[in-house]
Amino acid sequence: MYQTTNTGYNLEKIRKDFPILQQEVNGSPLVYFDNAATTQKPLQVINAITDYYHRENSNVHRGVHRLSVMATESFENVRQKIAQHINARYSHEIVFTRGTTESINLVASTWGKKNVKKGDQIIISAIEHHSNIVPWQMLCEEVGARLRIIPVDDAGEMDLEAYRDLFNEKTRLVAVNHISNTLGTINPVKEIVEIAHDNDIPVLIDGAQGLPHGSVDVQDLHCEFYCFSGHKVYGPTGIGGLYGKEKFLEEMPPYQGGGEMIKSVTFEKTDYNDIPYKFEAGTPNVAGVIGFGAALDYINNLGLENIKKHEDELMHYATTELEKMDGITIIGKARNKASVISLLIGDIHPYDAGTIIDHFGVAVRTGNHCTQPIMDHYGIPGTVRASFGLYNTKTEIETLLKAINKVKEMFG
Amino acid sequence: MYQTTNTGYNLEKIRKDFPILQQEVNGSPLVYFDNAATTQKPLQVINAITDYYHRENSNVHRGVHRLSVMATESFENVRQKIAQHINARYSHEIVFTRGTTESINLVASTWGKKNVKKGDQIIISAIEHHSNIVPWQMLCEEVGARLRIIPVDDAGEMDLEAYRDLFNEKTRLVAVNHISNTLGTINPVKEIVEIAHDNDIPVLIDGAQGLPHGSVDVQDLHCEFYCFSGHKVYGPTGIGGLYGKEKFLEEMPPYQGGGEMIKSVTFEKTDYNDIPYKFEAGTPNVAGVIGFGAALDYINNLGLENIKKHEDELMHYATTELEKMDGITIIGKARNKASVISLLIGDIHPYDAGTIIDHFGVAVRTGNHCTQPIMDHYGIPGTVRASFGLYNTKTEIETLLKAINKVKEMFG
Amino acid sequence: MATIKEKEQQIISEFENFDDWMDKYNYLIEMGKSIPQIDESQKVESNLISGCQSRVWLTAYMDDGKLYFKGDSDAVITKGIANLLIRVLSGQSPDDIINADLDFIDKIGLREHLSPTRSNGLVSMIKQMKFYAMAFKAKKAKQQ
Amino acid sequence: MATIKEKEQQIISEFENFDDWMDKYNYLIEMGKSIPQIDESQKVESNLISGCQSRVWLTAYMDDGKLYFKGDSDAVITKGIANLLIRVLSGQSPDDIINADLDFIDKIGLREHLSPTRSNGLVSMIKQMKFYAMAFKAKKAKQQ
Ligand SMILES: Cc1ncc(COP(=O)(O)O)c(C=O)c1O
Ligand SMILES: Cc1ncc(COP(=O)(O)O)c(C=O)c1O
Repeated sequence: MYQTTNTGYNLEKIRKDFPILQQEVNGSPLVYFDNAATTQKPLQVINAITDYYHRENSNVHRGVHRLSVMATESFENVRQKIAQHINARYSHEIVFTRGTTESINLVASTWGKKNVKKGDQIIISAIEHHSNIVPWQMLCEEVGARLRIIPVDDAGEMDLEAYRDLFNEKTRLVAVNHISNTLGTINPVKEIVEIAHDNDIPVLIDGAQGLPHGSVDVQDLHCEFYCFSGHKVYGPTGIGGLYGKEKFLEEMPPYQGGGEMIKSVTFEKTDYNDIPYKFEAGTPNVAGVIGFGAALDYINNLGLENIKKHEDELMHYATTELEKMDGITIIGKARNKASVISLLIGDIHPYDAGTIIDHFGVAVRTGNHCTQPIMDHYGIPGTVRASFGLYNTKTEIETLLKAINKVKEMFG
Repeated sequence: MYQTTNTGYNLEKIRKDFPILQQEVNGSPLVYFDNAATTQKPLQVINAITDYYHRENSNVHRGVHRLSVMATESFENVRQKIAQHINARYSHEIVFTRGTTESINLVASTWGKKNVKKGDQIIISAIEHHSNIVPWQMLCEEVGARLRIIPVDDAGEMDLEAYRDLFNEKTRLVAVNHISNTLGTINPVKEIVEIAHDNDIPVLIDGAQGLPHGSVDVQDLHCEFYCFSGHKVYGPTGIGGLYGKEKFLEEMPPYQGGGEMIKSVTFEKTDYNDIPYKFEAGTPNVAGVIGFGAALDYINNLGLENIKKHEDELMHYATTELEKMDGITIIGKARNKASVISLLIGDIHPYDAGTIIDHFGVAVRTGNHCTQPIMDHYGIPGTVRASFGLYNTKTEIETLLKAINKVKEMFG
Repeated sequence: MATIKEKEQQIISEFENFDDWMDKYNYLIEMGKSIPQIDESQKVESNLISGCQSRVWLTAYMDDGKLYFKGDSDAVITKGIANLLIRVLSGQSPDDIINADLDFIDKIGLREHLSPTRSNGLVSMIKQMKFYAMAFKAKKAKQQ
Repeated sequence: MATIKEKEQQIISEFENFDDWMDKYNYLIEMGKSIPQIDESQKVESNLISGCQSRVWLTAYMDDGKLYFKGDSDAVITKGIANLLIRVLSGQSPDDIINADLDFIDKIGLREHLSPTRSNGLVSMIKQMKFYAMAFKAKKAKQQ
């Protein structure tokens, strides 16, 4: 039924795993193209959460009773699973957080406050999500440091020559995204890390869009930190993680204070726990962690390469078709791109376009996608963004094209 | 079937709402008495989460497409529901966090860093959870302030006279728990706030155990901050909240940086969003919020008074029976107590006791319950703690008593 | 001059003519395009109500006890809805504006555009209109 | 002297006699109570392995190429299991201790007590025993 050259990738069967896709919106079948914002969840993930609450819900760590032992084991197994998934050396290099945003803030407020001083500089790029801008801005403001920006060309690629020139004796950190949520650019993070390491500077990678679109190997990348969100990779909301090299995590001061992150407490003196617990104060999102583990199982079962191949196919099809249409401008044309397409329809305002497209049951995102600086760079208020996931189809793209034609007609 | 004098409280029917309670542990029916650590979830909550993922999962705020509009409405409705539940004046006085621990850390790292300076003092009590000690210790260490401790007597009650005397011109904040998770003491928070306000000092209440055990009225309490966790009140893990008086939230600097919490971003200058969004960076735990809302509906349907009456009955029954037994010491005998019983069985180590009790299918908690200072006060390494929830029964208490007898026999 | 309620009713009647959402939006687009409401020179920061999705400009003046509004937006649909709101509220007394509940938006099926989280600027625009009404009322009270 | 594997097998056989968990724990309690392993004077901070649930003390000395351990705990069950571990590892060579996988604990059904998150101190105790073995081995290598 669904066209794909990807043999062995049973799209029809896969779509059955996602109950939300069976839904109608405004009388049309839901076409969900807002995957860069958040992905839908397969039954395997939803059921893992339900099962957890039906069978082993309990507070983790330190309990002697059966439920607590079971819940703790499931919880720690997922930590190990994530470590394997991104090829971390140790599972204690994985810290659970609410998501990418919190992971970046964690590093800014612990490693950052310890290592970034007045007059220092932090390098980010012109194509970062607000979550990888504002924490560094806040840190800079607090300690009196400043941001240096890697420029991005009109295709949406970072200028690595300019990047090289940004380093000086005041540089303390490089923080860049793996894949741009707005333009889809797959950034050359390995090279970026190499250049930083040539200058003895550690690198944090915002992997919010990296984890969903291919395999990640933190040892191969050699990055010091890698941040990610469960909800962007078919897992639950409210859970994500921070990978940090052991040595870095060890040396970082603790993050939030509370239960779990301490060894002993008196009013005079508190001993902090070992990593990763030192950074996990309070009752964690146990059900979220369990669901995250199920999501990784799900994509690994499908095969990361298969998913990538499918998504690339959708992107190339959509790109080709859109380029045939009059008046469509695709924003972001990097050579190496993930399945995200940002576009403008003539000079029609994205809000107008999105409103009409929604009436065709197609969920696209409009606006600045939390990346205002790159919008300013292009001199536009925002774009219409379609981002594809593992369950999307060419037929759905045809619906989008139809909706775009209608937009042109109505506002033409 | 289940004895209760609480007419209209249909325990049999209620228990059917909790699938986990149908489970066996070690060949015996599960008796879950670890409710102060976390509560079990009714089907109504689990289903709300499932429904959310089946029907409206989407990233919230700013989306123009249908799913996003639906998810955002559901999400914001829960904010309103929580505001009503604790009688906040405005729903924008509710900030979503991961839980109590994060709520306290949020206040410490925003309000705290702005208002607490070198030489200043923060008042907490001797009977706080680590989550209401360590964040203040960390703040004190950073800025050079210090903690002053309200002493607690052997019954587990705070000494209000001593409390009054702790105030001086250096006092900046009072942070105390509503109900002790270790001893069950219901603290006179309204009086504590009054005394603080007489001294013009704001009060933060750690309501982790307050929300599950009766109605909370923040306007009546007049506290400036109230912190709580969803998972302790029959809701999901990974979600909680902070109530803050509008004026206080308005004046607080932002917390984490990222998407959602900003109005506009350039590399030179960032404008922060209005409350509560200013404090909610990144994609929130949307499913968690939805489940939290369902949990509040659930307990409100049962009736907060009914639940309290039932729990009190269990506690009095257990207390009376335990007092009849030889060699049992109940730790914490406040006049005003919630359904938490900490005890020692002779001089048997809590770990030994807990291990045996677990073999009867009874989940109790052993250890210091993240309240090490109060354990040090009593000079004990920990206790065995049974804490009752809305679904527990007298029959279950009898199983616990049987298990305790066995412990005495085995270690006697 | 028709009252707010009468004007709302007028608009509801107009919208009852539309068979489907497309006609409705075409009408809004028409309104958004055809009525230039505000001078370019007035599209300045101080008149800007920023929404995250679209931007709205609003100006107001008092004449003979009534309040008059002009508005604009960079998005056509937003502008169309803004114009409906202005049509209803412009020329009314501050008291009537303060008390208007504007539920016609709901009735003509555009409620979602007025969701506080849609951030097209319209919710803030209504707040701003009521704020102007309160401000003018207070000023008048002082003068008397 | 029996090897580690032989001693493990011995303990497994002993535990096979028990029909139910209660007998097993009674035996552990017996062992925990009857064998005072460590001098009170040695129960000092530097020998303490703190778990969150129970505390374990451990000392070690080398004699004729073999490593000997003494241990204690404030919880009886922890002490009983600690004694099983000591029985198996005490008197063995550093190399054998370093390589021991101690899966008898699993086989006699006490695995959950050795979960890293149980925090009774036993996991840290095993780590500490292996650490002693490595340290003594390194010292010996240096001396040669
Ligand atoms: C009194 C008290 N305060 C704070 C907390 C911390 O709550 P959470 O772990 O949900 O952040 C708890 C529960 O562990 C508690 O009982
Ligand atoms: C590139 C990028 N970085 C960071 C984030 C923030 O992730 P989250 O909202 O899950 O914290 C996102 C998603 O919104 C993103 O796409």
